[in-house]
Amino acid sequence: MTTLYILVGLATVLTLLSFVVSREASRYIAVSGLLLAGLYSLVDWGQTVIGFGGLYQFDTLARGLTIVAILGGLWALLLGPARKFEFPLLVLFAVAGIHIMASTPNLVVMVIALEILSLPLYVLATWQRNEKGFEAGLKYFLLGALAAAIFLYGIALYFGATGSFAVGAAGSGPLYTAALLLILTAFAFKIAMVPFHWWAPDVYQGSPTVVTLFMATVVKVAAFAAMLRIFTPEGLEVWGMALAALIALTILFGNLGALAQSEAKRLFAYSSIANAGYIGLGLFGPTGGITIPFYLLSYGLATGIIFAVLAMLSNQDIPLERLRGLWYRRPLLGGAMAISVLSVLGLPPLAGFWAKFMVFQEAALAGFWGLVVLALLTSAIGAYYYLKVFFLVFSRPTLVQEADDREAEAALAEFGSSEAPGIPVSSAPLGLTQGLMAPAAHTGLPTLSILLVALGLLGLLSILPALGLRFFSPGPTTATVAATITAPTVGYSHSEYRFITPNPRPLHHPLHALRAPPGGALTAGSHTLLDGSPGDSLELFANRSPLGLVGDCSERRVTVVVTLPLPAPSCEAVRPRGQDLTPIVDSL
Amino acid sequence: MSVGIWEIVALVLLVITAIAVVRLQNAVHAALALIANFLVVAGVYVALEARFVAMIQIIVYAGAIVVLFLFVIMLLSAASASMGKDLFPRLPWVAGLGAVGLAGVLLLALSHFQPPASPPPLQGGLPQVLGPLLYDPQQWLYALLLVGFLLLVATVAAVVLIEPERIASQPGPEAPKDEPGVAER
Amino acid sequence: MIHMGLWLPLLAGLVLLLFPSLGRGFAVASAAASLVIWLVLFVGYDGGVAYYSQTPFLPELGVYYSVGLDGSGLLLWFAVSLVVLLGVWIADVPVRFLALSLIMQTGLLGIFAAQDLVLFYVFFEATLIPALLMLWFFGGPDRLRAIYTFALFTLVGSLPMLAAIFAVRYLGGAESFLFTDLAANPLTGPAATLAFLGFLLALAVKTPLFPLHAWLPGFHQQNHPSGLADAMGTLYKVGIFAFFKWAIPLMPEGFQQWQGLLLFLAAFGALYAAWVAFSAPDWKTLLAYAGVSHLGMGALGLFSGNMEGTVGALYLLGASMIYGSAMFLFVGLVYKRTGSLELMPVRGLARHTPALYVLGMFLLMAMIGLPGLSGFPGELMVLLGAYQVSPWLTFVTFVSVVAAAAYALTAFQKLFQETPPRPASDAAQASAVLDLNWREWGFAALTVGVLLLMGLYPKLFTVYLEPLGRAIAALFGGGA
Amino acid sequence: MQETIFLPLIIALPLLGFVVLGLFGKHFKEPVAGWLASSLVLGSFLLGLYLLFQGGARWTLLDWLPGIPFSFNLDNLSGVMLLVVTGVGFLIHVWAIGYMHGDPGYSRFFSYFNLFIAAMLVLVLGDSLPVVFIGWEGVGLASYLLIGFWYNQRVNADSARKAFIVNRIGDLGFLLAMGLLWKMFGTLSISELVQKVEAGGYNPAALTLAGLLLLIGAMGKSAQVPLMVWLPDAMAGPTPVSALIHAATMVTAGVYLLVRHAFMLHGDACLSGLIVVIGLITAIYGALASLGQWDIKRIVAYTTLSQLGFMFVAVGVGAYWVAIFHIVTHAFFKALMFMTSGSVIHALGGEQDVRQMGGMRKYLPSTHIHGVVATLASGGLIPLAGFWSKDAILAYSFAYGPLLWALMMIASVLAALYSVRWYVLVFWGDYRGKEHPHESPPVMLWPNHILMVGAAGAGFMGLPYVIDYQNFLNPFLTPAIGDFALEKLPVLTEWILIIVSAVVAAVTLWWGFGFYQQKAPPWLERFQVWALEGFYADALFNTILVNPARSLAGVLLDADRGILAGFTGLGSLVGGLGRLLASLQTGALRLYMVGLMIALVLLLGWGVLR
Amino acid sequence: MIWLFASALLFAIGTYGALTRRTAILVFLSVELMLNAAALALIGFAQLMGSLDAQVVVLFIIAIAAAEVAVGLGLIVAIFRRRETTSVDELRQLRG
Repeated sequence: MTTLYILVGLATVLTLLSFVVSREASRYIAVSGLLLAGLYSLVDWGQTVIGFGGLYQFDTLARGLTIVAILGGLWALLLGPARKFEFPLLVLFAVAGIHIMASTPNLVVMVIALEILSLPLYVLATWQRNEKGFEAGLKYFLLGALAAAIFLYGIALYFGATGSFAVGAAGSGPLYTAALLLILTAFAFKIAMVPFHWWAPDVYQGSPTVVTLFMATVVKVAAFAAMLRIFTPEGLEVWGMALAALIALTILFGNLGALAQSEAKRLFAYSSIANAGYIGLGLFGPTGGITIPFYLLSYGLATGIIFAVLAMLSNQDIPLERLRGLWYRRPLLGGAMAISVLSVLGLPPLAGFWAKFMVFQEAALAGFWGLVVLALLTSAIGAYYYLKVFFLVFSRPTLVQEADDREAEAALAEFGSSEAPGIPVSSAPLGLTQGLMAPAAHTGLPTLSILLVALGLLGLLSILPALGLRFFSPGPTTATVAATITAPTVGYSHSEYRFITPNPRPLHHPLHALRAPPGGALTAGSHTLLDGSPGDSLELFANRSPLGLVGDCSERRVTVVVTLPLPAPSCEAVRPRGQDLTPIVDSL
Repeated sequence: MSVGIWEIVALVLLVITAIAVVRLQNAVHAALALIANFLVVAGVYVALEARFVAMIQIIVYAGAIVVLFLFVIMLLSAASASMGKDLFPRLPWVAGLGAVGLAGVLLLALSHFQPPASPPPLQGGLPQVLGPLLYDPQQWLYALLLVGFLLLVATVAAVVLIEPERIASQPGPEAPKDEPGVAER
Repeated sequence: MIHMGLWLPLLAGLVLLLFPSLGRGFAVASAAASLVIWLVLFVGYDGGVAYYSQTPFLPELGVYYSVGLDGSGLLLWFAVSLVVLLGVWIADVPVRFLALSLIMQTGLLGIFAAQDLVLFYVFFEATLIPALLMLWFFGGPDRLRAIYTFALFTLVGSLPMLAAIFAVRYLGGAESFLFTDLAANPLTGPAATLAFLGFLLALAVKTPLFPLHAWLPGFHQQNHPSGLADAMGTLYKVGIFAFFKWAIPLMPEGFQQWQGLLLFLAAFGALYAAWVAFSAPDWKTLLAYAGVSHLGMGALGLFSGNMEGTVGALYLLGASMIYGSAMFLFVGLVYKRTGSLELMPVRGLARHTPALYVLGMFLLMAMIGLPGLSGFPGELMVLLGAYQVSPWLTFVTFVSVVAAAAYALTAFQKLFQETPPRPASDAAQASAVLDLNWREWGFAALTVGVLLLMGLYPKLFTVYLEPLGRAIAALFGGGA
Repeated sequence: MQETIFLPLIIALPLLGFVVLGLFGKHFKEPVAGWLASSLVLGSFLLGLYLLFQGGARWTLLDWLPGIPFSFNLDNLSGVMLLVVTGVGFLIHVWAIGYMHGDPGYSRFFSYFNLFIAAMLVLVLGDSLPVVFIGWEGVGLASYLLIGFWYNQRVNADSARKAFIVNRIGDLGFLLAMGLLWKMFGTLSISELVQKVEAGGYNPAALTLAGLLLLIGAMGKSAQVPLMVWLPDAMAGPTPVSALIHAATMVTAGVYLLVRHAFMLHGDACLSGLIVVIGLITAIYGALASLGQWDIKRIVAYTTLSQLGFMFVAVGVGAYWVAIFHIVTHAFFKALMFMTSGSVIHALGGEQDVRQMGGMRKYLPSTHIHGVVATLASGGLIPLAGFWSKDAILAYSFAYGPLLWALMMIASVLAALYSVRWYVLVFWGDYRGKEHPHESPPVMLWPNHILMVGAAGAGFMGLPYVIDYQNFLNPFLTPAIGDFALEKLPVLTEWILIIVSAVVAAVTLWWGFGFYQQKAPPWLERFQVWALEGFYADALFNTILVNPARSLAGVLLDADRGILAGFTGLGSLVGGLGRLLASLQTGALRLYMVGLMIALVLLLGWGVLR
Repeated sequence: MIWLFASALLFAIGTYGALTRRTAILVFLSVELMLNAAALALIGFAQLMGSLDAQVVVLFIIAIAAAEVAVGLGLIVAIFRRRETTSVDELRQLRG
């Protein structure tokens, strides 16, 4: 709750306060507010805070994604000392919107949050105050309004089909399908899935680079938080094929389209489209609630670094040629750029690879093999443009560029400050066409240090992806439970495990046995279940009749031998969405 | 379900005004058609036992929001601005087809709707019954607060948008000198 | 010990990148230490997968940091450690280049030590990065095209392998990506056929098998003339190993579906490449095609799916890594003296550099599989294995032995023998071209020693390879 | 049969010489290197002799490769070969001390020479086929190195390369034979193969194939038609090389290999017939070609070809011990012939064209005597060594078939002719050159003296049964080769054959002696033009094999670039697709909206109508 | 029920308008029509299902529409100030 209060309250107060305090001060207030909110998200990690009659539900998923969003917001703030006090304010609004969106199970709150998030972004897109900026803003706005209308209509139909505004309400029939698909469309628009992606390249290119950074890193966070709640694998037969089609188009279009680009921001816009598709793969699997946040974090870090470096070059268009020789001109920027590009490309052992690995295996678990292959093939195609950037960074700078560098250095000397004006590493003369945004973001100490911190985090995720995964996993350290089931198995088509836990741990998402084949019937053999924690007991149900307590996970890995009685008469079993007793798997 | 004459009339009016909104060449006329449409909708709301909503529809939606539209249309003298050559002359046909398809699909989906046999009464949708829902912390208070916040956001956003020259004319006193550059133009 | 052996080069490489002033000595010390560690591991080896270690890495996803060395791992660790030592010892390159080589060494060692499929994949792919950097920073003028070809072949090949990796585990029903788990649950049915295709694409690029070898000539042509990067690239041709270690044991049924095609590609590629090598315009191209030819032969042995073929393939792989890499380094020495790698003009080097001539002769003869040198035992075992499966393809493949003699000796003759048509300034030439210096003598001695050791006493390694070969044979009902 | 480490030591001695001379050759003063090498070979000879007297020896390293031991076996057959190799080898070593005098690569030469001996011993002693193959290719390498010893001349380097490549064709056969035998029997150890073949239970056709493949190997090494093209060119090497490798020892390795595998061949009429035909053709081809040569060494080289053909015929008709017998006698008289030629070349400062020689009997008296003995032995004059071995071959040919005997008789006539032609052109008539001839030093004469004795007397170890019922060689070799009962000709027939053979040889030698002192008739000159080119075998090979292969290599290189271009084209195609897709991003908002809406309709349509 | 169908028609017509209108402001006007359609659908459902929640949500929709209008019109005005036009077809600098 405190996180919400801090974010919303601070945003409101700061709106008024900005009239009296200086611009820089309001920026730092915003920064510290974000930090504070982030810290409060960490308090009671693993616990779910529920408020407002369940409309606010701050669980691990929400916590993790809020922190990702806050990181993005902090980055944008620290990079972009805009020349109007509203900039930090708008960023703060957007982050608050993401937080609200990530921590609600209610569709109406989601749509409100979506607007809270979007309206600042429309404005930020025009921040440049030039033709391109306005064009970007207007396109974003009109398409966004259209998407919002579609979302609302979807909510209306959803209500008609289920009688509820809460996610996860059971439903069926064409009306339900239509409702879910309308909602899917709205979110597909937000995360720029083909063919609802049209805004993305134009807006990314037309916005100031700092804003693009913000969009690229956090907007997806909000949308995926909501999608993870709405599109759970239980409803796979309703929306699965639709999402699969969208993902297929997305990864194809994103990667192929990027091949033709010559402007850096636009290139990474296409890359971002493709990545949206990849992240979407995580929705299919049973543990998308963990792997998608991991992807968002690692992708956010890498893309953030890329756009941060771009921002230090310019807030305007950045032809790819301007990246030439970055390694020789600014080794830190060049190196960071290179590593991040490789991470986004998904080359092991960088974090991007682990992220891709995780979401791809989600799709594989769900049996979407064609999609997995396509995703991997398009990743390989994507390698071309990522490597293009990579090697541009490591190319020798041209003579003209070297001359410009000297000029810039002279300019720096003139200002006599190292805390300086973002010396454009580029050929753009100082002071030209920077619009409302401050000149290319500072390359001073704070900026560089945040870059280093991001790099460090990326490195950490690369070396220890398990750490990131744990971070987003609900509950304390999970224990592994192995169950050996001896025959007979006929007739046990609806069976489940439950963990009887001493203290109920609400899970936003049932954590399936990762190692048991999903959707299969209960079979003899060894099964390993993840989740559960030391002290939990394992109970096995067959056709909804309990087989009794079969073992407890006092250690990290327990083997229990289950001997099934003769087949019980089969009965229809629909798994209830229990609150306290969390069903772990509905079938082995 | 019986369909009465008033319902037919209202439906025809709804569709006509809606088509007018999207087809009338004069922007002012289109906005006026939208107001008419909203008024018809408000009437329908009353018929559907949503009286408070109907009131808000008239006061806020038709009365304030669309009037804002009218205001802006006039401000920009965009009422009947000649747009020059249409770059995509065949687009209306495609859009028409798309709209028909969309309508068809939605109608098909809605036709599967199964209303409950005996719905609880709505008590006319009066403020007395909506109010407790709206202000109950266990119900919709959260959303209401958020909507308030949203309006704040919208206000700030709009202010930022329409006051672009502030910086150009008077750079903030605390603008660090290390931020060279001027606003465009 | 195994962890130290695995990570020491990376550490040393990074240190060297940060402090280039440490110089070559540091790199040599690291490489030598690696070799010593290998020796300790080798001496302490007691059969099976030794030095096994397993730590959860991503336990939720069934990924473990699990390494261990079996007979093949030992042999290939030796090859890698030795070649890296030779390379950093001899190549005249900037220090950063040496550092990249050390970094790449860890990747290569990891490929051979990984006992978890995902870990293997990570090493397999990660090794690409230093390879690309070497080519980029130290490559020739037309390297960009070569880089894209190399990188895209690798990636387009290996990314689909990830899908196959998922398939192997999830469709096979294994509990984790550990080799032991996966091998206990081999994939069967049509899924195995498709999954094997996924592996096939990736590994064919890295074997390299015809026609996915097309990236290789450009890669070698554009790499630094010192041959260090080429040597590392030669070590990176791990396709045969990966087929042996992962693809075949995990999908024996899938393998059988593709076996015919694979055998044909291997055989055809072996002959084809040897033939092409005959008209190669320069040394690097020649060696590139020679490598394709030899490894095609190795692949033929492995795809025979019997003990002899498997042992032969692995031994040939290890041996060809060593002589192939040494050959590239040797060509680097030639380049240092002549400033060119082209084959056309007659150079007649032997008169001025007899020691270099002898070294070249040894390498060349090892390369064309002269018995008594390291190339032969592998070739022989491949022959014995492949013949049981397909005499005709064996014939086709081993025609390349004749062709190898043709291309290798022709090139050798142009470089060392005959008299260059330059009557004037001959004296100047003679003084300019120096024979081996002490460092190069060291290189030559170590190389020749290993060539002879591996040629004359293959038992050193084959005794450990044999059980592995029998295990492969047992998959297909053979063995005993 | 004892397991003894001395057996590998036999090989190690010359190997040591190779290593020492190779590494530190330049530190040895001139004759030291030669003497060192020679004495090591002598050491091998003595050690081998000792072990042979002990009744043979074995040495085995198990599982050298999985299932393949590294084993040596000294039995009587390999013992005979060992003694020939090291004995004759030693003499030629010593002779080379003189011949190579003053060569800048003196140490290198002896290093290679020792390498050859070592490899040849591996070949001879190897019991496991892969081990034999090590020697097999090892001698090929040594041959390559020595042919190309003076590699500064392109022609020498080319010849060396040619020899190696052609040999490799044969080696391919050897390799495949190993593959087949392994597949059939699961072992490559010769001694085990013997038992398994006897045990039976295999497909005889497969065994024929295995024999055929081995035969191809043998043909390559022993320069049988059509793989003979390398041998004449191999004369580019120094003369001791030609004597040792290309006459006395290495080229007979093929014959030795076949004899070793007699257990596979003897029951196979088809294969044996093939061997006979090949041998016959080679014998006649070599003889005819020799008659047209002008280069003294090429003359002798072609005679070697012819004699190798004789040996093949012996193998083919099943007279395995006779083949070995001929190897031994041939080693003596052909080495003598070569070294005599070498002495002449040495005397004339490197001149090799016989048209620039003549009259050497006056200048080089000792060498002349060597030449006489060599000629007569080679020509088959009774009772020199060549006669007895050749006679044995003829006799068994007669047993095989009179037609074969007749053809072989023609070959013998030609053999006598080429021998005497060589002799006459070199030693008779007037000296036609310019150099001042000088007799060789003692270090070159003494080996020839010894060889001369051998060439004269070696035949007595294998006299026909009508003369010496239990000659020495046949029973000596039988346990090693296998006891294949050969039909003995009736005594009378045998005697008639001996007499016919002796008379024909004597007459031919006499006639030839006269004929070649006269001016050649025109038909002979026309013939000589053909023969000089080896009946255009080289040209034929170049036209149908070498040149097409070479051009194909060029074509393939281009094709390979085409493959890459294909992949690159695929890449550009994908890039083009990308541009196409990116062009959908028209920038027009309304089109975006249309796209969005159409997609929505499709999506909903699918969802609702499903 | 009929109002549900009416809302579908309104939504489709609004869509048509959004696609065909060439002035930003009129595009936006059409989007308002779509929002209105959503509200109408909710009210229809509310009546059929006897749910007051849906009526409350319609209030929120109106508020959302107001917020959007504020920003949208601000944006359009700002663009008009700069370009003297609100035609959406003329905004085609960003493409490819």
